[in-house]
Amino acid sequence: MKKLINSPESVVSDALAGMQALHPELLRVVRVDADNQIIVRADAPVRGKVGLISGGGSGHEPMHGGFVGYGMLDAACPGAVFTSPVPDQMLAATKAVDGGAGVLHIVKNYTGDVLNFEMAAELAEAEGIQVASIVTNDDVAVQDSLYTAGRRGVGVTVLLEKIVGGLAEGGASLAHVADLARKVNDHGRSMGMALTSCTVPAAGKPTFELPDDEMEIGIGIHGEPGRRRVKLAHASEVTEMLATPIIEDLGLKAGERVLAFVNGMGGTPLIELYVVASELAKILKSRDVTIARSLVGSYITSLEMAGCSITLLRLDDELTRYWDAPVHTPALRWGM
Amino acid sequence: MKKLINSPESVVSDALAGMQALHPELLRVVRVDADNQIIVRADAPVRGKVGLISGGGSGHEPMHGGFVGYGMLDAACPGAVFTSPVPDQMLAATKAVDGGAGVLHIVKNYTGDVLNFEMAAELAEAEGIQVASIVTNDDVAVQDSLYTAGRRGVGVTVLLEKIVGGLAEGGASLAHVADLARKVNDHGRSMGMALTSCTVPAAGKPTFELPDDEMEIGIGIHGEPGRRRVKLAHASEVTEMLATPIIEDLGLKAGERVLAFVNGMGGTPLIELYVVASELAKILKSRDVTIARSLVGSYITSLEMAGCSITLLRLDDELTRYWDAPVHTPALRWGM
Amino acid sequence: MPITPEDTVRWIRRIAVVLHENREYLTQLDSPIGDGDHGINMDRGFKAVIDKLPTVANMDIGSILKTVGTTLVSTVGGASGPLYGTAFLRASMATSGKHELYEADVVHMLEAALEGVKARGKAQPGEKTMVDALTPALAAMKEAEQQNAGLARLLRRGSDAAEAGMKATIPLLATKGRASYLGERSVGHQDPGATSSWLMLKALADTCA
Amino acid sequence: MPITPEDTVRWIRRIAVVLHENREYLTQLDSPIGDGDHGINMDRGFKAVIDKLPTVANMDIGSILKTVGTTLVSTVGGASGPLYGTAFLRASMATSGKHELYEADVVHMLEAALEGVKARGKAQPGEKTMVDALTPALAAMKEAEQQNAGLARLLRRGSDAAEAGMKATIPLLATKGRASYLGERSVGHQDPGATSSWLMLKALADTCA
Ligand SMILES: Nc1ncnc2c1ncn2[C@@H]1O[C@H](COP(=O)(O)OP(=O)(O)O)[C@@H](O)[C@H]1O
Ligand SMILES: Nc1ncnc2c1ncn2[C@@H]1O[C@H](COP(=O)(O)OP(=O)(O)O)[C@@H](O)[C@H]1O
Ligand SMILES: [Mg+2]
Ligand SMILES: [Mg+2]
Ligand SMILES: [Mg+2]
Ligand SMILES: [Mg+2]
Repeated sequence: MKKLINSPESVVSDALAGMQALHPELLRVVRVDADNQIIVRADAPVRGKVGLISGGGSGHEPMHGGFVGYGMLDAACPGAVFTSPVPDQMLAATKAVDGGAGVLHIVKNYTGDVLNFEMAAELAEAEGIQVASIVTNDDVAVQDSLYTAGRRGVGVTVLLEKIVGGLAEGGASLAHVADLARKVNDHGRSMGMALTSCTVPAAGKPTFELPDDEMEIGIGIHGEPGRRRVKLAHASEVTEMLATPIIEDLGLKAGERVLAFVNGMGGTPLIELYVVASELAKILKSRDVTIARSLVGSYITSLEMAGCSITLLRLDDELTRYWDAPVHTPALRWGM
Repeated sequence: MKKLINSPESVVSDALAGMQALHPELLRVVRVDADNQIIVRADAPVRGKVGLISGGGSGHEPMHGGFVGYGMLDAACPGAVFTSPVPDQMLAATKAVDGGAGVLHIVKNYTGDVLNFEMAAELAEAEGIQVASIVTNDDVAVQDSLYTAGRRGVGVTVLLEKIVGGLAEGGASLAHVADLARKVNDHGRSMGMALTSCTVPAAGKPTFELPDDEMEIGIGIHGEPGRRRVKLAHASEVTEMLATPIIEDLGLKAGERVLAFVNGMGGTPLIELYVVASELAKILKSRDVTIARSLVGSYITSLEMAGCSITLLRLDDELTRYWDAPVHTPALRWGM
Repeated sequence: MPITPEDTVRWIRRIAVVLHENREYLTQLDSPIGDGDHGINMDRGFKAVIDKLPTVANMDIGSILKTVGTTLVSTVGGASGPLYGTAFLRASMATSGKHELYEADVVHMLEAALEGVKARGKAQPGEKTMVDALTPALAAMKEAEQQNAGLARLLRRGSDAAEAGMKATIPLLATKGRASYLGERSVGHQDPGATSSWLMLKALADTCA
Repeated sequence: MPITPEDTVRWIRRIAVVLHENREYLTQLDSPIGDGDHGINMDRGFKAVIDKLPTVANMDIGSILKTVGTTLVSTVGGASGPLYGTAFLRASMATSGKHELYEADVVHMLEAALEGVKARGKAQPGEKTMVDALTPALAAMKEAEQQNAGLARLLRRGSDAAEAGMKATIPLLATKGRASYLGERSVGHQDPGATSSWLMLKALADTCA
């Protein structure tokens, strides 16, 4: 296992110490108990503002800790690598960011995340804090049916945290913030693929083996195998495999505008993401869909996995306005 | 070779097409001849402003193309992967950005880059354009002696493009801009290491083989082997190996302020960079050096190489002011 | 002889040992159809439980199990944290104030735990989860209780039924948890949560043998 | 028989073939002490040269070599682009207007090319670069000229000396170019640029054999 770490046990807390040391103006890392910490916006709680918290396993950096700051999240709860955080963290985060207007829990649809956030919400409400939850489920690789735990929450989560963060900054109510969160989730779809597996530090070896001439299509973000394994293909074909199900599921029509998010899984360099972006632009152009906004980079990752995901978000004026709103976090910054 | 590309021949032009498609408001990609393109700021040439151009082999993304835009570069010349661009590109870029105030060539100290930029400067001057050059050489892994081609230009190049871009935006003269460029280069030092090699698409296999229990210390950014090969070590030790030579060479003293730049080589995820950042913060703290500004992420890369580099830039008010100045490029953005 | 608080503590300690020994195995089971952390999660949780045990060692069984439950909730994370946490919390409610557990108490305790898992996870038998180990275990214990088989035999039959249930998850198509994302590819693999459930029931049978 | 424009074109075509055949080999040499692209660079450059050749095929030798030089500058990049580009441009100046090259002309041409490389690259013999193949080649050709060895033999001796010079780069410590970054680790490897220089001179000797 080749990693820049001190030990599998300390990787999360060491990385949090690094965030604290390099971004003291944006966030503070707060100890919840012996094993757990949370990342809280430097000026939290902001009076009268709905608090936004999210969380999930570590190993997806910059999500979520890298999105804590003005115009995005108020706190993030990092679990062990690929393991949902525990309710204690979510409760502590909820309390830390409640400025009296209630708290939105942004939860990616994985059984672990959902169950832990559920327990935390019960505990927070018992303490008199108003909590609303949005469960993101944008991954078209998984069928939302009785026979699955539902679609996974992936790339849309990042866009949602930004857009809803923009609204919350203006002092909107919890109900309004939760409504916009549902709208963003409804307007976006994603799909991902992997060229290589990744290695959970505590496990010490790759989660799955992938022959040199094969790739996984329809992966999540936890080093899980995907829906199917196929032979390596050109970027143009890979992009087609990801984009077509998204476009069809969203029912994108000629003349519509989207935010195109080409995301790296952690080990894929930017040059390859731009190759995928170029293929995606061709596909959208052929359908007369306009890329009105874009995001290219590794924002929701699976450790050092090589691969990418594509997220398309149908834009209207409201979503565009809050996407463009100022943001200042370690990983996303503009307008200030 | 597992890469999201269409072919080794088309990887650079495909990626440029992706940049053009996703950032039309920031830049335009211009064809120089059958094989070569350049990336030019959307509103170039800006009248009365010194034009900043840089360039080098591709495979280091986002550098340099990702730094084209307001407050940073006016144009970038991407060569084939890890191969210096040709003088035709640099000449075309120089002409495209000359707003009458002259053009600064930002050159990393590699024989190929230096020689090609030299030829381009001769050609541009023959056409009556005022050209100044800065050759960055911040890599402390290489001794600057009669027995080497001199120190390589690495991480400081990114910081220099940002800081000097900030000054140029305000309408400073070519001489003033070149002076600040030299100052930034003098104030910064870097060193890098690799956990894995990388694969040049046209070569199809890793540039070097590295056993599972070894790493390279003192690498450049072209998949070259480093100064020495050592056994894997903890992040704390790796950080020490990189930071100490930098600190000593810079002669950093207690009470000084630095910009700390923890850079990923392309295949290393952010969580590991923050682990390194945390170790770096400890080392600097123990020497009473303050991290006044920071940059963490993969900004000057070697394709999908796993590894990192550290750059420290001694800050004063002037450098801090231009670092903080607004910038809007695909890869760095703030203040607007 | 009934199960005492001392037995309970020995049981929990044994679980911790067994899960630590099976850390790699459970993680390996979680790799093809999950995210390769189940063994790590459970080991982390029961390590924390062991640290907490001294504070409750002299209390009633319900109090001991409550500490196990809250500690698992607070330290395991993932899907298994809230599920096993809820299971032990419900078991603690069923054994609240008790210093002795007889056959009927054990059945009642497991029934409460299983109901907790099903409610929290919205899970039914046949979905390739821990429920598929716990459900037959409960049925076997109920039967043993009706047959007055005695506590040791009751626990052994429960453990054996859990093992059979665990093995029976192999051909199942997962419809809950991470494994459900794999669709048909989930078939042919043993569920890690069912496996840890069996290991815990086996630890109880071994403790009271 | 002197070298004619037709010979020159055949020489350049032969270089293109040989460098294409040795693309992997040169790239491999460039991996341990460089960045693994020398074969790719040279192949790209001479492919472009071949495309341009028809436009100058009927001209004097200087014009042909000038086109080779400018094309290399415009297409190779890296260190070798400006260096070989300069070499051919200087060679073209030395052969400007000529339709026949005799022994002395060839020596003069190579001398100009080598001076160009040394000036552009600020390089001296012994630094583990292409200069270490070109320098002994020039010396050998000069000697052959003084001995009136004849053109074919002059070219062969030049090529052989380049090969020896190339091999002699193996034990050298690099002090120019990328390889110099490696310090002591550059020892024990053959310089890729010296190798391509030998291949080009060998192509000339083979063409005029
Ligand atoms: N909805 C559910 N109901 C009951 N058990 C479940 C449910 N979802 C998952 N499980 C159990 O949890 C186990 C996985 O636990 P673990 O790997 O620790 O968590 P995660 O899936 O979050 O990584 C599965 O093997 C399965 O037995
Ligand atoms: N300063 C120099 N003078 C002469 N030749 C040089 C110099 N620097 C490098 N070379 C030659 O260039 C060769 C490398 O060429 P190439 O790999 O194409 O370029 P790059 O090093 O830019 O990748 C070396 O093997 C060496 O022979
Ligand atoms: Mg997990
Ligand atoms: Mg090169
Ligand atoms: Mg798991
Ligand atoms: Mg090279």
